[in-house]
This record gives sequence, C-alpha cells and structure tokens, in this order.
Amino acid sequence: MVDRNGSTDIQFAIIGSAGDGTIAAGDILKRAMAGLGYKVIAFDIYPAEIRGFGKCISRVRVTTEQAYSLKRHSDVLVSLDDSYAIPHVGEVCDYGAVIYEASPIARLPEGAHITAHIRPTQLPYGLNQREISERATSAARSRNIVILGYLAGLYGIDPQAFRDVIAAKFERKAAIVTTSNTTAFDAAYEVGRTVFKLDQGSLGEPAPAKSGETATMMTGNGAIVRGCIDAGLDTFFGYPITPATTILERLAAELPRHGGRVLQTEDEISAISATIGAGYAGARAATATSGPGLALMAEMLGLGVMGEIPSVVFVSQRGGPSTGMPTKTEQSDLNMAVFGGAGDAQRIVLAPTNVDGCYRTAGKAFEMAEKYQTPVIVLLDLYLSNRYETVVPPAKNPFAPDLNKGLEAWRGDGDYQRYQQTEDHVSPRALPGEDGGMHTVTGLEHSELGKPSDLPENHMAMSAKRHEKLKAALTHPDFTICKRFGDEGPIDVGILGWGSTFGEILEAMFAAQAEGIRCSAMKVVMLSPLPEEQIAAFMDDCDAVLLPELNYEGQLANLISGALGRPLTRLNRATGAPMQVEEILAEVRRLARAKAA
Amino acid sequence: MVDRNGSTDIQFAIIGSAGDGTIAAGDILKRAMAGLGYKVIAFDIYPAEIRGFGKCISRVRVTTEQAYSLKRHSDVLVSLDDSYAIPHVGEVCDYGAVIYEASPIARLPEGAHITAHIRPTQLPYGLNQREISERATSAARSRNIVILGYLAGLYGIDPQAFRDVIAAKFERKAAIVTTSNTTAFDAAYEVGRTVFKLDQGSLGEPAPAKSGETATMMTGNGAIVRGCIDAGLDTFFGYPITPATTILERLAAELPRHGGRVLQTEDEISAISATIGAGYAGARAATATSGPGLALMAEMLGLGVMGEIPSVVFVSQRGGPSTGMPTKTEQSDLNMAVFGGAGDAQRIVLAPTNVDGCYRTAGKAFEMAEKYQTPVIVLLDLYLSNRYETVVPPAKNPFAPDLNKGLEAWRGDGDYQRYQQTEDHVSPRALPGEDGGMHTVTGLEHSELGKPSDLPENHMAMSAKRHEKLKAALTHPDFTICKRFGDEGPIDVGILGWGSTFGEILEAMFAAQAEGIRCSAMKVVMLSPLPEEQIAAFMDDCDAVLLPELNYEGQLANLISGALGRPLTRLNRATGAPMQVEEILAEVRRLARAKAA
Amino acid sequence: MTEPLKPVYLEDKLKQVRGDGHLRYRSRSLPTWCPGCGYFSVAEGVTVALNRLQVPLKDAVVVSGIGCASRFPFFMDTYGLHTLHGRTLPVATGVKVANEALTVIAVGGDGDAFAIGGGHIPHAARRNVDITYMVFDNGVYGLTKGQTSPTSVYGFVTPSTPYESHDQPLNPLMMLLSYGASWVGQAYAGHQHHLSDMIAEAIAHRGFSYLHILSPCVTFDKTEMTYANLDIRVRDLPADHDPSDRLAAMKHAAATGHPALGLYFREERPTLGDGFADVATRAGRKTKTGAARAGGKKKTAKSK
Amino acid sequence: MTEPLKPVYLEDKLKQVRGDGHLRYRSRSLPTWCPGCGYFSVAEGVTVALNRLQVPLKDAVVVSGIGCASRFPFFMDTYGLHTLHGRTLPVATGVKVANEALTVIAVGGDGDAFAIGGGHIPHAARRNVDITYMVFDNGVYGLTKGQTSPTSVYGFVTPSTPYESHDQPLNPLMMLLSYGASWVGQAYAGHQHHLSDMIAEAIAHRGFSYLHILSPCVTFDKTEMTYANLDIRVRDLPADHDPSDRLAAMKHAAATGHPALGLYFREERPTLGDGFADVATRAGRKTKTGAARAGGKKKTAKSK
Ligand SMILES: Cc1ncc(C[n+]2csc(CCOP(=O)(O)OP(=O)(O)O)c2C)c(N)n1
Ligand SMILES: Cc1ncc(C[n+]2csc(CCOP(=O)(O)OP(=O)(O)O)c2C)c(N)n1
Ligand code: SF4
Ligand code: SF4
Ligand SMILES: [Mg+2]
Ligand SMILES: [Mg+2]
Repeated sequence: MVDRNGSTDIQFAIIGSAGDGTIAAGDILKRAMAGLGYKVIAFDIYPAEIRGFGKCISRVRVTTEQAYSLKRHSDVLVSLDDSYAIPHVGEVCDYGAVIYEASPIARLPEGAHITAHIRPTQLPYGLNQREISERATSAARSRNIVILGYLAGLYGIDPQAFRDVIAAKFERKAAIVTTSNTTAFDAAYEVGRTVFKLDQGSLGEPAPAKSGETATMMTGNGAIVRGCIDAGLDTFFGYPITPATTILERLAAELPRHGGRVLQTEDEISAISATIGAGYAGARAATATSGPGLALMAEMLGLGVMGEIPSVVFVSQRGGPSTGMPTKTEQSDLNMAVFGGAGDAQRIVLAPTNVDGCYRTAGKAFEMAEKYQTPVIVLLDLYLSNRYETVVPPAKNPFAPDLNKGLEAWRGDGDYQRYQQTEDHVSPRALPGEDGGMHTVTGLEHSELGKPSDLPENHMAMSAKRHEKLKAALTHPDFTICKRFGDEGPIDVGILGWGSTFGEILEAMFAAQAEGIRCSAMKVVMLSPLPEEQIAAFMDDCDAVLLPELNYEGQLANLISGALGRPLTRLNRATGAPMQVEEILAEVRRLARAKAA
Repeated sequence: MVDRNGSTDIQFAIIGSAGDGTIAAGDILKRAMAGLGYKVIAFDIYPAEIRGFGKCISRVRVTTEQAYSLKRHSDVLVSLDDSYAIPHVGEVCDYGAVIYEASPIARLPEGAHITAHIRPTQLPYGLNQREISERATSAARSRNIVILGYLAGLYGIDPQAFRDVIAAKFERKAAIVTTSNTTAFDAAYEVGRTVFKLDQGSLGEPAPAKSGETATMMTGNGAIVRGCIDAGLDTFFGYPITPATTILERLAAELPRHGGRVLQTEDEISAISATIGAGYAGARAATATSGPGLALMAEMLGLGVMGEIPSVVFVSQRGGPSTGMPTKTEQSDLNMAVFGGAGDAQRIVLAPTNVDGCYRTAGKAFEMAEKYQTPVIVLLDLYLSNRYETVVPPAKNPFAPDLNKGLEAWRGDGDYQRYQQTEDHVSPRALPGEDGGMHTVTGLEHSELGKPSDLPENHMAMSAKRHEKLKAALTHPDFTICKRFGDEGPIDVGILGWGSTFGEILEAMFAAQAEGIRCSAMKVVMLSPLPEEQIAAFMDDCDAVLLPELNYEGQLANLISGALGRPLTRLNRATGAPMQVEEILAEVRRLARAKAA
Repeated sequence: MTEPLKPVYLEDKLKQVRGDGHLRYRSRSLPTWCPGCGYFSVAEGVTVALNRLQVPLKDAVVVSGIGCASRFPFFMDTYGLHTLHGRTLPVATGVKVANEALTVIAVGGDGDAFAIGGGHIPHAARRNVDITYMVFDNGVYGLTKGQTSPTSVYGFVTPSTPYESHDQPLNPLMMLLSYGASWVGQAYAGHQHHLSDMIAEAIAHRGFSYLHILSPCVTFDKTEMTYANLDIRVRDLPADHDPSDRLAAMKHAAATGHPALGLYFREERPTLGDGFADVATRAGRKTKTGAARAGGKKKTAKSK
Repeated sequence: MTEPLKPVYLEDKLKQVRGDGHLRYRSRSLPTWCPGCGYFSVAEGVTVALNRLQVPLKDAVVVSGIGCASRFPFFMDTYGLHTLHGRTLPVATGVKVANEALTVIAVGGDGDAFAIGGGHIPHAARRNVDITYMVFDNGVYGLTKGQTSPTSVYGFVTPSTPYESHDQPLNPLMMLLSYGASWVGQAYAGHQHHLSDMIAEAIAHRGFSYLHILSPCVTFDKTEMTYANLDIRVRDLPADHDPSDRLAAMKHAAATGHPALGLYFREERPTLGDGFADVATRAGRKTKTGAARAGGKKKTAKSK
C-alpha cells in the first residue's frame, strides 16, 4: 500500500481460472470501493477462447485521488487458482499480501505450492476459501465471494458496501443466490476481521465528494456511449468486433430510449456506408470498429472526405497486424487512421487518454464532424476501452446540438453552390428535404456547384479547401487538443504521449520528478491535424524528448518527426500489454544521465 | 526544335476532338519515329466521358537519346479542331510550327480564328486537311492521316516508316481502308515536301542502334505486363479500374500463352484475396488496381504481412481522394501504400520512375515477394502507366525463377515450424502438396509453429521478425533502390524524387546545371523500407534539399522527414497534371539564390 | 404491357415538351451517355414516374454507385449522392434511416450491383428498407470500356476475356426473389411506356422494391444484349401470373432465354422503419434527453 | 438418411479409436470449442469423409474465415489457411487456381458466409470453382459472444438486438440454388452419420459444392437453434426428390419450418479449371517462355 501524499493507494489483483468467477469478484470489489467514495482504476485480462479454461486476472487500484494507470506491483494478490497465480507472486510489492487457498484439494509436491514462491518480505495469508464457501452455500462456487469478505475484514472496509453490490448484481436471479452469497461473504468477513494481522495496514478515508458531484464508474467504451447520447447521436451502424463490440451493444440498449436508431449491418463497409449516408442526410451518425474494420472502411471514408460529409468512427485498437491479438491492447492503428486512404484524404483523428476523455472526445467528435464537414476518427485501444475509472459526469450537457453551417448561410447569386469557397473553407450544407438546396454529392473531384470537374486549378483549390478547413479544429472551442503536465521552463526530459499509455507516462513523470529529474509530459489528443506549434514549443523546452508508444516503429514519432523535421527518442513496445511505468522511467533516467554526462 | 548536344529533340502536339482520330494520329507518328530509330516519349490526354466530344491531345517527343519527360513547350502543334487547339497555341515555342485547317467550313469572326493567336515568332502553316482527305478517300475521315503525310514532307521524314505503321494498324480491316489512307498520306506528303519552308529546319539522324539491341516502344503498363511474364507470373486476379485496367487486359490476352491464368474477379477484395491464396499455394501471383481498389485491399494485405505470404500488387495512381479524377495523374497513394494497414503492417513498396524501370521493377517485385515472404506494392501513376517510351528489352531474362526458401531449408528437430526464427528472419516455407510441411497460416499472432499465441515476448519477437527481414530488400541483388544523378560532392541544391515526376526532375536538374547551379538529383525507388542511409548521405552533401511531388502535403517528404528527423523543402502540386520542369527549376533557383544570399 | 416505343433522348425531349413542366425533375446537365444508350429511356421513365407520383423535388434522393448508370444523379434536379462502386444500397439505407420522410431511389449498373456490390443486396432486401433499387443491366462494364460483367452471357468476348468468358451469368431476379425482396419486377429500355409504369409502381411500393431494367450498351456490346436481340427475345409475364407466389415467380425468372417483363412478386410486410418504431416502443422511448434535442435541432424540424 | 446420433467429442473419440488411424487427419491441438458445440460433429464428419475418400493429408487444404467455425483448420493435420472474416471463398479460389491438384475445403460460420462474405458466394458458385464450401450455421455470432446473424430467427434477442431483431432471416439454400451452385445439400450436426456421408459426397463432387450444416451453439443460443428444437424440426428430403430439378429444390428450401436434410441439387458442368484449360487452348499456349519456366521451378514439379 504505497502512500501517496498520505492517502490511500492500494492495488488488488485477483487471479484465477475462467470458471472461478475471478472477473465477477473484481467487478464487485471495484463497485464496492467506488460506492465508498474511493477512486478506482481497474482492468481485467481474460483468455481469448470463448469458454473452457484460461487465466483471468482482475486488477483493481483504489486511491483517494484518481490514479492515471495501474501499477506494476500490486499490494494484494488473491489466488483462486494457484497454478495461474504463482507466476504473478513476484508482482506483489514488499509488505504486500498474498491470499491463497489454505487447504488445497490436491496435495502438491514440496516447492510447487504457492507458499514456496512468497518472498520473506511478502505477507502470506492462507484462507480456507473452499471450506467457507461450502459451509455457507453447500458449494465451492462462492469462493470468489469468500475472498471479498475476507478482504473487507482484513482491510477494515465497510462490509455493507459489498453487500449492496452483491444484492444488485444478483437482483435478477433467484433470491436464494443473493442470500447464500451474502452468507458466504459475511462468514469470510468474520474470518478476515479476526485473523492475526501482519503488517499490511488499513485503508485511509476516501476523499469527500465535491458538492453536487456524484462519481460513477465506467469503462472507456461506456464513456463513449454516454458521450454519443449526450451529443445527440441519431443513428449508429455497427458490426461486432472486439474490443469495440460493447459500444454497439450498449448503444443498442440505450440509444432507442433517446430517439436514436441502431442497426447491426452486414459488415464494416456497410456500417461506414450507412453512416456516411445518414451523415449526408443530416443525422449525427457514427460507427465503431477495430483495426480490421477500419481497414475495410478506408475507401468509404475517402468519400466522406471528398464529399465533405460528417461522420464519426470510433476505433478501438487491438494487437495487429491482421487479426492479430484480438484481446490484447496496442496502439498501432494510428498510421491507418491518419494515412489510410487513397489520395490526399486528410481527416480529423482524436485519441483520448483516459475514461473521462473518452466521454468528452466522443461528444466533441460529433461537433467537429459537423462543423468542419468531415469524417472524425476517435482512436481508443483495448486497454482504454475496457478499463474502469471513476468519473464525475458534468452537471450540464457540454455538447452543442447543431453546428451545421446550413443552407441559410448561402449568400451567393445564382444556383446554390454546395462547395462554395468561403473564408473558413466550410461551405453551406443543404440537407435533403430542404427546398432550394438540391445538389449531388460525389466522390469525383467537383466544382463549387458540385459538378464533376478535372480542371487543374479547381483540383488544387479544392484540395486546399479540404485541408485548410481542418486547421480550425486546432482551436475548436472547449476541447483540449494537447496538454502539458509537470515541470515548466527548461526540462531535462520531456515525454510525449497519446492514448491509454499517457497514464503510465504521467506516473513515470511523477516518479522522475521525485528523483530530481526536471520532467514534463505532453499528451497529444488531436493527432490530425497535428498541433505542430504546441509540440514544437514543448520540444524547444526539452533537452531530450521521449515518445513511448505501444507499437513497433513509433507511429506518432514518425508523424511528429515528419511534420516538424526533428528527431526524438522512441520507446516502442509491441507486446499486447500496457506499457510499464518502470520502462518509461528507466528511459527517462537514461536520457537525463546522458544529458548530465 | 531545341538542340541538345547537336542532336534531334522535337515535340509534336496533335490536338482535336474525340471523333477526329487525334490519338490514332499520335500513335502512328510515334510508332513511325520509333521505327526509324529515334527515341520517343509520348503521352495522350483524353476526355473522361465514354463517348461524344471532348478535347484530345497527343504529345510525342522525338529525340536522339532517350528523354526523361515531355517538354512544356512543343515544337509543332497540329490542330484538328481549332476550338480545342487555340488555348494551346501559347505552348508552342518560338520558331515552332502551328499547322491548322486552311479552309475551315464555318467562317469564324475575325480574331476568333486560330491564326489570330499565333505569335509572330511562331511559324503558321495552313493545310487543306479536309480537301486533301476528301480528294483521296471521298470522306473527311482521313484528316488525321493527312496531317501525318504533311509532317513527313515538311520535316523530311522517310514516308515509308509511316506507310508501314498505317498498313500494320489497319491490317485487320478491309484492304481498301489501308489503300485509301495511304493515298491520303501520300497526297499530303507531296504537299508538305513542296510547300515553302519557313524556318523550322529538318530532323537530325537517329542514333544507330547498339549491336544486338532492338528498341521497342511501350507504355508503363505494357512494361509491367512484360515484366510479369518474364518473371513467370502464374496467376493474375484483377478488377477493372482506370488507369490499371490495361494491365488486366494485356495479361488476359498474353499470359495464357505462357501457361498463366487470369481471372476478372467480382471486386478488388476478391482479387487480392485470391492473389494471397495463390501466393500461399506457391504461385507467383499478382493483382493490379488504383487508389480506390488499394483502399479495399488494405485488410487482406495485412493477412499477407502477418501470414508472410508473397504477393505483388500494382497500383497505378490517379487523382484522389475517393473517385477523384480517374483520368488524371497524381502521386497521392504513397501514404496508403506504406501505412494503409491495421497494426504494424510493413511491406515492401517500390516505385519505378520510367517505362524501363516498370519492367525491371515488376520482375524484381516477384523476386522480393518470394524471397522476403511479403506483399510487395509497386506504385505507378497514370502518367507513367500510359506514357510511351522506347525501351531496349534485355537480351537475357533478368529475373530469378524461384527464390522460395522451401521446406528443404527446414533443419529443426520435432515438428516443422513455419515461422521459425532464423538468422535472416525468413523461415522455410512449405507449400501445399509437400509432404511433411503441413501447417496452418493465420492472421492471428502465432508462435514459430504457427499456432495462435498472444504471449508478450512472442508478439515482440514476431513483430521484429516481420520488420527486420524486410531490411534485406535494401540490398536485393541487381536492383536499384535509389540512385543519384548530376553533380558529385558539395551541392547547392539536391532534388529528391520518386515515380513519374523524376523525369521532370532530371530535366530541371540539367537546366539548373546549365545555369551554373551545383545540382544533383536522387530517385528513390524503394519507398518501404526506406534507403535511409543513402538518403541521409545525399542530404549531407546538399545545402538545400527539394522534394517535388504530385500531392498536396508532401507524402514522401513526410516519410523521409519522419524517418530521418530532418527538414526539407517541399514542392507540392495537386492539379492532376504532371509537374512542370519550369516549376521545379524556379524552386531550385530560389533555393540556390537563398544560399548565395 | 404496352407496345415497344423507341427510346427518347433528352435533346429531342427538350424541344418536345418546352414549358409543360414534365422536365422539372431533370437538371440542366445533359446526360453524358452515348447517343442511343438505353439509360436515356430510364431517365425518361424516372421523370415520368416522379411526375406521376408528384414527389416533391426536395424530398427525393437519388443514390448511385460508380459506372455509366451511376452517373444518373447528376442529371436529376433532386438531391443526389454519387457514392462508390458497389456501395449504393448501404449508403441509401443510411439516408433512409436518417430521414424516413425521404423518397430514396438507388440506381446502379449490373457490375455495381452484382459484382462489387453483391454482398449488400440480400441485406437491404431482408430488412425491407423502404427504398427503390433499379439496376440498369447492360451485361457489360460500360464506364471502364467493355469488360465482362456478372450478367454477361457465357462465352462473351471482351478485353478482359479475349478467349471467351467461362463464368455462368448470374440470374438477378432469382437472386432477389431468394433474398426475400418484397417487390421484384423487370422492364426493358426498349419499351418506354411499360418501363415508366414499372418505375412508378416500384417507387410507390412501401418496402424494398427491386426493378431490373434490361438496357443495351450501344458502344461496348454490339452482339449480345442489343436492342435487336432484346426486341425479339423479351416477353410479357403471363397474364395469370400471381405476384404473391414466390415460387411461380422463380420459375419465370429461371426462363432467361425469353426474359419476361412485368411484376414478378409483391408482398406487404413491415419495413426497417417499422422495426425501428417497434424497438423505440419496446425500449420505452423517452423524449430526447441529449443536448441536441434539448436545444432543438433546426435541421430536425426542417427535414423530418 | 440414418438415425440421429449424439455428437461425439474428440476426447471420447481419442479413447475410442486409439491406434486405428482414424484420427490421422486431426492435429494434436484439441478443439477450443465449448463442450457440446455442434462443430465437434462437423470435425468428426470431415475426419470420416477424408478417411473414406483417402485424400492424402499433404494435398488437402482447409481454408476458413474468422469465427468459432473458422477455427477449424487448426484442428486438422492438413494444410490450413485461417484467413479473414468473410474472405474464405476468394482465398480458396486463389489456392485452387494456383494448384488444381489440391483438395480445397472452405469452411466458415453463417456470419462469415452470409454477412461479411455474402458478396463472394454467387461468384464462386457461378464459376463452379472445384472446391467444397461448408457453412456451419448456428444462427448466431459465436466468437463475438452472441449477436444476431443473417440466419437468426426474426425476433431474436441478443446483446446487439436487445429489443428483438427485426430482420427477416436469409435462406441460404434458396440463395445458393439461385446462384447456380452445382451441388447443394443440407445436414445437421445432431445426425452424425448422415452429416459424415454428406461431407464425403460434397468433397467428391467435381465443381462447387455447398453443404449447409445446422449446428447448435450451446453457449449463445439456448432458445432457438438448439438440439432440442432441431431434433424435432428436421426432416429428410422426400425420397422422390429429383436432385436435377432446381425448382423443386427451391420449393423444399423454402420450407424453413422443417429444414429438410439431404441432397437438394446436383449438376455436372465445366469447372473454373476447365475454363482455364479452354482459354489456354484458344490462346495457343506455348511452353512457358518466362525465366521461371526455363529455369524449372522446383515447386512446380512438386505440387502440380
Ligand atoms: C472500387 C472501384 N473499383 C473499380 C472501379 C472502376 N469502375 C468504374 S465503373 C465500373 C464498372 C461499371 O460497370 P456497371 O456497374 O455495369 O455500370 P455501367 O458502366 O455498365 O453502367 C468499374 C469497374 C471503381 N470506380 N471503383
Ligand atoms: C473484419 C472483421 N470484422 C469483424 C470481426 C469480428 N468477428 C469475429 S468472428 C465474427 C462473427 C462470427 O460469427 P460466425 O461467422 O457465424 O461464426 P461462429 O463464431 O458463429 O462460428 C465477427 C463479427 C473480425 N474478426 N473481422
Ligand atoms: S458506354 Fe454503354 S452504358 Fe455507357 S453511356 Fe455508352 S452506351 Fe451507355
Ligand atoms: S460459442 Fe457457440 S459456436 Fe462458439 S464454440 Fe461455443 S458453442 Fe460453439
Ligand atoms: Mg453495366
Ligand atoms: Mg455463427
């Protein structure tokens, strides 16, 4: 339980097999802690197979102030299956606890038992999981509830918070399920409360909620869904694909209540095509997919660019290339998001860095798509899509309902010109159903009237229009396109970052500062158009610039170097796992030392 | 008729409407001149519409040594339709000739006639095109042949060369067609031979052919087809799209004679899928498309990368984004060729700069695909695909028939490992039908055995394998990945270039050298992996580096800056037309002056 | 069915109907099609049909793919959307889902429909999207200059099949019937009156209507699907054909030697829009809570 | 058709047949499917069929898309190609065109086939590519955890259609018949012997054979396409059904309430490979002039 500014910071890792209820236990734990007013960040890992066995890990970090990432070292490891847990005992920090089945069924050879792997500096707690479960529910099935009761007792956490979540969770099942689980919980709570405590301490108080704010816990994908609904999404067309499927599913359940329509299409090409069709007809329209789906959408996104049709595409990245590693995280679809179209097909690309950012970016994406008449790609990644954070929803809906520069802005003589060249390069857009605005949108290069044209000057002028109008997005109201954290002024090592990895970057930055390194970090949320000025200014301040990202060659690094013509230091990992704070920190130290030398 | 080293350099421009036989006239002209031993470079422009009217231009440049590009200024303009030709009179150089209908049917108002647009320094030749045609063939239809006879007479070109081409051209038609056309030709020849010559001079002798060499004339797409056949292409799957269609069509006619199979598929996704399937089964397999089709192929190319399956994709670029300008040229699909895939999907990307290069690159693409077990994209553009150049086919087939590192290279213990980590990162590849090599190829990340795996170390190692193996392509035998021209040593202005534009770059370089600027040019043929070392060395030599390309933002410029972290000067045009030598030269001058200042 | 009528070209038409308002659905862009192309008849048919149905110009959206056929929206004075090769139907679906009030007409060539676009047709049909889909079948790729298409005859010689095509042609009518399209008909560019009638009927149908239009390409097919051939081969559907009998319709569709013109099949069933309405009810639709609704969206007021 | 037989799982099978060689077509990777999944029966069926036909392991290639069904190649000891979602048929076509000597078996789920892959099926069928295509129809998206599929029943409640699906299900058999597939049959995972027989027949057919296999997903569909439902509903095709009568086959295919098992349609006609042979003749095929041939390509010798 690392102390940060004297407040709580404890990370639990529950490890078991797919049948053990590991993920469910983690879910109850994080909801209970959030209910008590703590901040939570949590991420589960489960096997790619549909069913059967395989390692599940649920990691839940509980803090007083919202944390930025999970920690490499957990404070508590709970094993529901020692064979999966043993390789992870090493990740428990010193003075951290390891909780395991005290009376395993199978007698293991000396040395193979989990206790043989616990370091002297770690605190071992044997717990009769099976026995307590069986006594309470006459089945071993509630072992995952038993460990929760034990944790509550051990760390002095209010048991009622757990009982409430358990009751809510089994609401739709027979009453007996809740009762027996609660019995198991209570029995284990007693054991935990009364067991001889080693050195693990107990939890600090959660920070009191700010007045009027109610924190809630959601995943990145959940926040995207909320952002879509608050921004007035009209139509959503989607095709299932991990890790974006839950956006489709949640919207299917919720959007119809808000007057929107959701359709599962026959494929991703159809999904983006219908989205573009709906966008053309004036709807706020979106789709969601992952890398393979985005690849299929490349051609139709080009029509969105050429026809200047608003649309929003949420892309949750997973391990690639190709089908890759569908249940692992990665940041390797940036190239395709920015460059994956025929011709000069610039569009807006945004990447939030945390769950709260998902909400804001989703809503703002619709504003931008409409205002600049363009496709907007929002890049997520599995780690961000699926991880839980406590967030405080805004008191007031922060998104503008209608930013379309409509037919009423048309001021010209003669026929209505859909693609009139204007000062801000955005043309008045008539929507079907509006009289006097009839026109044909085409993927062919076209004149201001929208008629096909292949005159050289026209193509040059229209190419310029399509590019230049996007620059205004860099100053889009109430949106953070990039942001600097940490030390001001001359910096030893600056860290640039994007997407989910920025959490680890911030934690590394804090650690580096603690070691006396002048360190600063900048998150880049708008990846196209790139905030070149701000990045250049940041780089000017830094003696060395590090860019950690979860891909092999450094895709944002290429983008920034390409735009600014400047070198930077890359830190690339293609492992399918989130970046480690320690890896970043090691690199920061190395760069700081190189500077000192 | 600009003199270069005392030898011939004359450019003809024939301009008319779609029904006038303009393109056919240009075709006969260039074939006749090539037949005489001159070097030819020629490019036609025709309307996008299927039929009806519209401006056609056939430009034919005839030289003693092979030229690198068309010239901005023609030496001779022949008008078959004054309304289309008038705007082009200005492009005729001083002392250049303008040949027009002497007795137009419609009497035009004073000033509207073409003669009113001819400068005093240009040489006007009125010719009774219609009358001569009607007298010879009792129809005006042969006006396009009449102008050829006149040109031959006027410039003292051997008329037999034309007669041969005309006979060959109409071979399949009724004999009377050849006869009447020849009659028209001969009549006009007499007129041209005997007309009072102004100051236009006559043609120098063509350079004698080197012994054993027979020059032939072909387009970029034609050269691709020859390269495919010589490299032993087994299967070709394609879907029609301008400007790549002629590759499909020519192969459909020729490949079956060489034992290969050609199939028009239902779309581009099917074309690349079948190509990958055939590549997996051991065939040399290819497809061809343009930007929109490449966009559709993005996902399947990823499978090629992940599965390490050889395939070759020819992409002839046209104006984009989206459907864009199908009959105009552009270099804007580089981004997509290099970056257009989900995940870290590196592949080899090559771009020849002239017709001869098309042949060599096509053949070498198959070698590389097979040797490095990867998709190879060959980027062409409409200007290169469709332009004619005289080339000398190699005496000996220059392509290796089989570079597959096969099952016999498998040396491990136990089960055959399709993705064995080896020194050169290329694994022994068993083909279906081979005993002992059974394995499953998948787009999922996989172990050396080919089994799905999402272990972090495995993904990192396999990502490295897929990247590192491609580096060997930078030293692929007998292939020019990049090449430097012009001055050696310290350079005022260096010009980097790729694709068809490199012709104009060379011409600009020569012109700059003639003005005393120390100038050098480097063509980059391998665009992925990028010859970073060579480019860096070139840039080291140059005080300023210019990169002209036919797209809006500078796609190769981004790529090079991104890789090297260095700035360079961009010259971007998105007009659908080839770059002008003069534009490049102006920029070179500006940079040279800036240096001097 | 009425007697054959020679195709009418816009230029003639212009002279013929000056001022009678018939042409008000046509834009001032003259079609770029080759003189004699069957597509002129289709354009005329759509004009007649829209006049008859009095669809407000502002409420009609013509969606197309890529090809000669797909140039059609440019020649109309309605809203138009010239999309990508093969994507006609999903884009049209998006338009309709966004705004039920629009009359959405999707058009494309045989290649656009049954080659690259073939995967979308079953789904538009089974969902019963309330749009009209007209395929202009000339049995060839017109815009790319004459290659074989999915409806080309076996043995067709084209630049991409110089040694004859060896693919069996598809049977679009059987396919659409098997997909569950709720309205399936066939017309011929050479029979102008009947064609216009069928287009009007197709547009009037509530649900997904598919009209297959045989339409010669006078430039790239001089031997197979020509006026001369089709004039002789086409037949009327027998008078006793029952358009509610899908299997009988299949039988007629199978007789490709003599393509039968007329209404093959029609049924009334809930549309995709009806489905959304049902979902909204089941979900317990609230009034829109999003800011978008709270603030009142101008465009919504206007277009829906 | 034989009597129903309970599905057999590989684990049991392993015990049962140790050493008799029956399993030599199976790889040592145990299927990752859920216990009880219908796909185990299909795997057993393919094993039986390949044994019966004695296809050399080295000459069989199993091509699949993405989904639970598409995991199949990993469990076979032949050559395998686990491609992308929906691309099974064009990739399989490429394999076959490259090497006529191979026995190519394409497999995929109902989503892989009729949603994202639906555009490719008509073309593989009309070209009569000599491959076998087996669709494992469980009426649901298994691998992505239970969403609706193109063959799901009307009204299906899934995570993506929580207020019921409103799309009419497709009818794969009618579709394949309308595409001109030269062999069309249906089997059921619950009738193991018949399934194995049908697979063997499908593979033996020269040309494009389509076998539709009804196969319950025991994890994500507990209400509709279950063993319990199907055991009751399935029928045999009538004994007098004439498999050369496409329209009669259509009629049986239309009766979806009681899916009929058996051979719907079969015809002999030239395959895509025959077409290529004809093209080569017409083109006046020379011996290969390319360097590739001159040098003699090892692999050619080996594999063709
Ligand atoms: C993705 C893509 N592939 C190919 C093309 C090239 N292309 C344009 S039109 C066309 C086929 C046209 O045939 P059809 O749909 O029958 O229409 P028609 O011209 O005969 O009316 C093709 C292949 C394209 N524009 N986009
Ligand atoms: C391009 C693409 N889109 C979506 C997915 C996600 N995905 C994987 S399997 C699948 C559907 C599986 O359903 P089905 O084909 O019926 O096979 P089953 O799992 O039921 O056997 C989907 C949508 C993907 N892998 N690739
Ligand atoms: S090419 Fe054929 S289809 Fe196209 S406009 Fe001309 S006649 Fe019509
Ligand atoms: S999820 Fe369904 S289809 Fe997939 S393996 Fe399990 S039972 Fe079979
Ligand atoms: Mg057509
Ligand atoms: Mg399924």
